[in-house]
Amino acid sequence: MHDKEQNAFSSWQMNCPVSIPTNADYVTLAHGEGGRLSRKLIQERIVHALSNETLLAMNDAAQLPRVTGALALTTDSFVVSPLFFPGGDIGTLAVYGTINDLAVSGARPLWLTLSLIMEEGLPLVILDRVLQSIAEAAQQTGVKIVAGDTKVVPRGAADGLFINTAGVGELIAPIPSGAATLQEGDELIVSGTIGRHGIAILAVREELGLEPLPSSDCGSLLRPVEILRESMGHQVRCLRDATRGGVAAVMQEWAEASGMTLSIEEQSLPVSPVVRGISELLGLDPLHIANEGTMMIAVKQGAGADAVSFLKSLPETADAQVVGTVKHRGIAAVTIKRTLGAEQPLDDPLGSPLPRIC
Amino acid sequence: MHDKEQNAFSSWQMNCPVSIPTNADYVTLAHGEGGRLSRKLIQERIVHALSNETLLAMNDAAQLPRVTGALALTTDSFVVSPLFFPGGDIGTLAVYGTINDLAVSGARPLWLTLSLIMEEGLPLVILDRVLQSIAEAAQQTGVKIVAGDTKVVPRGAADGLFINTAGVGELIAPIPSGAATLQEGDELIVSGTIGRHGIAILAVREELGLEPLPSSDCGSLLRPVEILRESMGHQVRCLRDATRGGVAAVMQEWAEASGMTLSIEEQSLPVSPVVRGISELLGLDPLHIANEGTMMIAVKQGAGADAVSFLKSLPETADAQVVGTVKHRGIAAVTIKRTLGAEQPLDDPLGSPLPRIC
Amino acid sequence: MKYLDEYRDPEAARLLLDEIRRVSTRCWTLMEVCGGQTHSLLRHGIAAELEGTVELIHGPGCPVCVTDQEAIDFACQLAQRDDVILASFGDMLRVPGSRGSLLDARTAGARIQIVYSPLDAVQLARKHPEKQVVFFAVGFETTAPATALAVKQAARDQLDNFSLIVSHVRVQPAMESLVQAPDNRVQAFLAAGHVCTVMGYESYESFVEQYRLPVVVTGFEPLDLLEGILACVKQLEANEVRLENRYARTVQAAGNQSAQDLVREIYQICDRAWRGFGVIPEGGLELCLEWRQYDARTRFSEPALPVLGIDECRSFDVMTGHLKPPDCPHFRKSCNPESPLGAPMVSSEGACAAYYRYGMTASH
Amino acid sequence: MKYLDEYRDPEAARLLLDEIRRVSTRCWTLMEVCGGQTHSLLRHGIAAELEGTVELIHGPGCPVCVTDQEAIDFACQLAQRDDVILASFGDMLRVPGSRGSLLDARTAGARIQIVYSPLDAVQLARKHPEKQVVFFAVGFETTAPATALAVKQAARDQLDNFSLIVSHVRVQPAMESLVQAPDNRVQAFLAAGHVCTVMGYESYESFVEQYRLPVVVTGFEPLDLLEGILACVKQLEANEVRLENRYARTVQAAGNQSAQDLVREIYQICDRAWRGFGVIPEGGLELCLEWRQYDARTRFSEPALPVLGIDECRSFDVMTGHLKPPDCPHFRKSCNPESPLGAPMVSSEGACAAYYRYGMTASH
Amino acid sequence: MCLGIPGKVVHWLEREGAFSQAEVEFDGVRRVVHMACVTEAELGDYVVVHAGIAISRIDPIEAKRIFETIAGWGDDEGWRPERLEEPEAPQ
Amino acid sequence: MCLGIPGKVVHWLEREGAFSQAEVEFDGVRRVVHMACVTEAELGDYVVVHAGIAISRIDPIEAKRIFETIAGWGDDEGWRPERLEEPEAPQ
Ligand code: SF4
Ligand code: SF4
Ligand SMILES: [Mg+2]
Ligand SMILES: [Mg+2]
Ligand SMILES: [Mg+2]
Ligand SMILES: [Mg+2]
Ligand SMILES: [Mg+2]
Ligand SMILES: [Mg+2]
Ligand SMILES: [Mg+2]
Ligand SMILES: [Mg+2]
Ligand SMILES: [Mg+2]
Ligand SMILES: [Mg+2]
Repeated sequence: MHDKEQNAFSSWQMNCPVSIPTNADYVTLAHGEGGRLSRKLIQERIVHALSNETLLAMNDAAQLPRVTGALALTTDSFVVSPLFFPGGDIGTLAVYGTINDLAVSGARPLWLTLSLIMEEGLPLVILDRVLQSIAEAAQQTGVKIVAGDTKVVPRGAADGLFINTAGVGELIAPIPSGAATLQEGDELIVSGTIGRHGIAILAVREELGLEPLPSSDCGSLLRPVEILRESMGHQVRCLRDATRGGVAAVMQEWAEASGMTLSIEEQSLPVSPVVRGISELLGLDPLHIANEGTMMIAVKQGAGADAVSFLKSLPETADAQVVGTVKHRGIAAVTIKRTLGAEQPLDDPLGSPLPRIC
Repeated sequence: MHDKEQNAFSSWQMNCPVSIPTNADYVTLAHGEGGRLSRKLIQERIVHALSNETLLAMNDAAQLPRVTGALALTTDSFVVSPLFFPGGDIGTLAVYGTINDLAVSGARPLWLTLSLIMEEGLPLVILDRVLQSIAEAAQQTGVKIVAGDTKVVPRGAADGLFINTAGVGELIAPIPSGAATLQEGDELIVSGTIGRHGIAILAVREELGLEPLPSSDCGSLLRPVEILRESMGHQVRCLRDATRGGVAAVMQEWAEASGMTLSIEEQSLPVSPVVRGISELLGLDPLHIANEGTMMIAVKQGAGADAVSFLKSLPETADAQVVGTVKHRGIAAVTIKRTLGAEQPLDDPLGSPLPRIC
Repeated sequence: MKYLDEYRDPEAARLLLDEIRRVSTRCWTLMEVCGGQTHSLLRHGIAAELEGTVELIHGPGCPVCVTDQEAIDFACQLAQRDDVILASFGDMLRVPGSRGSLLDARTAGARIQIVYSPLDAVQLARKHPEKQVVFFAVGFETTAPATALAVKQAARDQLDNFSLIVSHVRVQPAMESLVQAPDNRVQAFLAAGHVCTVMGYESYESFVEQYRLPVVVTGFEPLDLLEGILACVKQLEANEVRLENRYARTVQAAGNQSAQDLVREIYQICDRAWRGFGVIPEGGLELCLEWRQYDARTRFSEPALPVLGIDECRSFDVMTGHLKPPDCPHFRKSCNPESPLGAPMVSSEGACAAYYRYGMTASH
Repeated sequence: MKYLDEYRDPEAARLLLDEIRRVSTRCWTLMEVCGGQTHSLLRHGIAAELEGTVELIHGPGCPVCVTDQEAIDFACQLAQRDDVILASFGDMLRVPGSRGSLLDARTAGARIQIVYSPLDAVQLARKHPEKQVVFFAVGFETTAPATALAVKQAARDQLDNFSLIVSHVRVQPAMESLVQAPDNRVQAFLAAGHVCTVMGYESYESFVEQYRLPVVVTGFEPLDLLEGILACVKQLEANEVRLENRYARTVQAAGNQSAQDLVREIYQICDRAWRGFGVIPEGGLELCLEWRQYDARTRFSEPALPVLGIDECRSFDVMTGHLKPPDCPHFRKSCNPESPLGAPMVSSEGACAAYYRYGMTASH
Repeated sequence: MCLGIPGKVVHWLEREGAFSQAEVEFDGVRRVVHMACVTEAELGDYVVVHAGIAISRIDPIEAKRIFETIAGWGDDEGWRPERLEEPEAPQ
Repeated sequence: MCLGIPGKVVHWLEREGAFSQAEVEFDGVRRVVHMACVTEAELGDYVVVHAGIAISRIDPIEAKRIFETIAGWGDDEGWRPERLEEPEAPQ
């Protein structure tokens, strides 16, 4: 029976740091049915790992204190495969992803909800490990997980574990004015080397046989955003974590929102040697690859250098660079200067980047 | 190719009110990759269906106004199969489920987040139909969907469509004192006939060949809760929608929270003839079957009759009944009087109810 | 529901209870044979009401409880094959074999489909021509006609992807083995009403004669059970030994001839291992030779797995009335509904599960 | 990266561009044969820089673009079988056959695995003995050694669940068919550097002789391409017709002998339908008779599906330089990257996709 | 074992042979039931259904016997057999 | 077609016959590459890898030719061939 499991669940055993004992316990459908086993799972594993009074009450909804400021609300589902990858796991992703969305929106993250959709047969040690990551990420960023939900779906109806988090934050003035306010001359910054998350996932998932396995940038942007906003104030126009679709997708959205052209220079883009090597090998463009702890920032003309130097003072954004500028709408919404210096349209990512041999 | 799809997706085509044209469009992985197709899906289908300015901004997080009162926060994932069933669909469930959790917690629902996890190959007409249900349910209950997320997972990695909603509400005083405050003599009420949702799902999913197909109770409890709280005030101890695990699970949780025994009478339980018939046929107990628009309420001694008459004034709770009382802890945490009048322990649901022939 | 609700009438039940108490001068020991009766006696509180008046021994009449571990292991083994869909009644899913239950197998990736009827399993085979559908045919004589009909339907439709793991058991040989034990405590039997519906009760004439024990054919609703108990107690008090039918609205002396024909066409009597009991001569049914191609054991050349460990469950002692569940050394220790050692802790017809729930916070 | 970065040096590129502009007295029409070169010319902005100086015709050198619809349909058909895993390079997934692309097939439930190397597909077959792994072997002579090696490895490992849909195409016959056309506009060729790495360039001697057209073996990085273009322009300006190798760090006259041996061992030359071109004599490779058991067409007795509808894509005219993509009647109307009519609108080596992106908000 | 539930035969689908079938009603719902063993049932008759097949026709006369037995038992005016008719009501 | 990427041979795993293999480094990462067609490569040599197999050994002398050609081109002191050495740096 155990051999079979190894195959069926190879997606999370690959690179999984957790060793699964032969007599391991697994998530069963009964864990999701609302009875004693459900309560046991929630109390002894989830609430225990997240050690949290509000959760423990297990009410239909968490009762939370009044908030003085205006609110920010966001949500994301995390469906990463494999569940564990160099640099993080689905749990760290689920916390940082939502916190980053609040942070780049100008909010101080306060509370998270946590919903687990588990496939029947998920080893409980795997769940525990993910919960531990969640607890650590929450503690590190000072947010509280105050409401949750668990569902179990039959074998084959989900891919091991999906996580949804929703986040509530308090908006802190001055709120960045947003992409719609971009103006000619504004400077574009990326906060670190790009493409690390997507390449890390691709390398482990597709079993490309690469060594060393590249590491994801999965992490919190809370401190960099705070530093930047505290020091630069109104100079910061907008921020966005460059997740799915990568930096190219953020540029495309900002160009649409502002009606301007966003233009970057290929040579100024920070790319790590590993990401570079794999991208060349597979014919991929790091601009289209997902990040999970790297953001794009637009600041007013002239503020780029200062912003970058503030960012460089933190280890998580030590590789920040000014990569381009905002211009009046030209040949395309988003452009790039490649080798020869001529400005070219930059493809909008069309679907997932496929490794190619041409 | 189309035949194949019919098989692979039989779970949502069964009883699906949507006819899928031969040249239908389907969700592809590219819809989830953050590029142009993702934005198109979100803008033209989701934002369009939910017609909502905050969503349209497509920011990382929704920016929301200040709230005067204390907050309530809740979340739930919905993984129902099939997606459509008599009386509702996954969309109505996802809205009412979260709204009900806020309502029974003493909050006025304000905002929802909406996260979709779609399996590659989901027909877009199915998605549209679900979004329409969501829009209608949101409008009917006066909540706004202000943040969202879409993910697409490869064929076989999810079961068609999973939905997560998180809800933010404002707590309205007097907040029900909660299950921990239950006292001897308190009266227990169910707001309608029990077991309708679980039986409806079982009947369509297991293809039991039953006719007419029983209908789910899926619906909003917002009005009944409002009426009850407005008219009964501090008399209401606690409320809970009796979802997974049914009425028995709610009683178990309340008994644990209060240390009291919750005791009901089988003969006073409202059960519809259809639910009764199917339960007998399959050897199931309606007390253990899920509801999605039926709640349990505890009121102070003597307030039961009034509460029931207020509830009966609304069509959604026309079948409300006083079904039992709270006692000092006796032979078991939860007890039931069956035919012969002797008080017996009531099983805590252990996992999903399985149809049996013994 | 007609023919259910009226037999649950509390006032009528009260009258019968009073009558039973009135006529009994001592505490008689009866055995209800069928697990369905056990379930009903416990669910409706009859066993508790009669404490001190009638001691009810919960007999071996739950096919789930007596299904041999080897059969469950085999079902799990087949279920785990990629080419097999195992179909089963829901009852069997939580019962542990020596390598875990079907539910465990499903958690580990096996494809298992719960069906309401064996005919639904045939339908499943029709829908999945690329798979082998194996139906786990457990049950007493009551269930055998349905599984026999399923085999006939598969033959009619020329389905070569439908087969059975046949674990049908026969009630009367088990009753004989019980009463032949030197320490037998049973003083009268409530015969299983639905088994008799199919098989009739004429075969009990010789049983009553030989063992000098009253046998009363009894139904499943509270009034049925109370009427059966009353009939037993009256015989015992009068020192009579008779065969009575107290489920006459459903059961006839010769039983259901068509159903018996169906069973005889497909099955033949065989010796069978009962869990807790060991092999009971003539204790089961197997496919006749000419239907053997529908036997999953013929179709699949899986090597038989040895049954692991010892079956520590003391269900035999419970089912023979020599051990109350709370006196089992495993009860509430290594054996509980979440990880049961034996079937009686699993199914709603199992005595141990019922006592467990009772005992949780009870003082007695 | 060594041997990449230095060939992208902007300053050096600028010098070569200037030199090309300096030596050309008129606008010459060159064809880069290989799609990889097309991709690089567009990505690095070289085509745009040379507008008016050199007209670059994006040749048929993208195997993705010329793979016949029938082969794609067949691949989709096999992929949809429950017992098949189709393995493919990522490039092929979005290219429409007459019944949709492989990506469409996957959306409809087919199991398709992207691999980086054909050898990884063999590994997949090893891992899934219960499935048939079919590798979609597209590509020029450059790729054939890798797929040949995969066949040999499958044979060594005695895998009977690995096969190929062989759609390899040969470059030189296509070039001949191009220049033989009465309306040929190409004045010189940049020969495909990696095809020559494998095959060498001696075979071009007769081509240059016969058609009186310069052929320059050219690499893929900006400096490589500029050097190749400069060499062509210089010959044309000097009215010379020679075969030159401007990718000498990688390409030798005789090519790679071991790679050619490998290809010859497994494959033989055959006529092949090129999308847009029709059948090109000797335009492809097929498995030799003794390796035919690895041919998916031999292994699977799927009835050949008729190719649906007409291929409305005007890629032939685009690839022969008679139509600029924006002048195609379908361009940006019924044909766009999200629902392409033809391969050139799909792949990053396709001319139409590049023009589409340019044109989106462009004024020129 | 042997959950056997009474249902009313409301429609014959096939009355001949081993595969005869009828629609049978259980309170609010109907299901197709195999009738090979109870081909004698008439519309309106109640049959006991186990695992999808009917195993007997319920005898309405015998069904009343227990109530006739206990009629008059108990205090006051005793148990009244007319209670029997009530369950027919919810049709 | 024919993405061919230069990588450095860092470790031979099997140097004989049709299934010879070596570890090849591409900037920061290594991968096992089939070497059947370039068995002559030495450690430290660069090979062009296409679809998982090496199709040629890069000739370092020929690789410099273009830079020698353009040396001195352009304004001022012209293009300096020593730029060539730079890319070796990120090891
Ligand atoms: S308590 Fe458990 S081990 Fe003991 S007899 Fe009951 S089921 Fe068997
Ligand atoms: S625009 Fe479309 S149809 Fe026209 S040639 Fe290009 S790919 Fe073909
Ligand atoms: Mg709730
Ligand atoms: Mg987000
Ligand atoms: Mg929940
Ligand atoms: Mg899976
Ligand atoms: Mg974001
Ligand atoms: Mg909830
Ligand atoms: Mg999102
Ligand atoms: Mg599915
Ligand atoms: Mg029975
Ligand atoms: Mg080439």
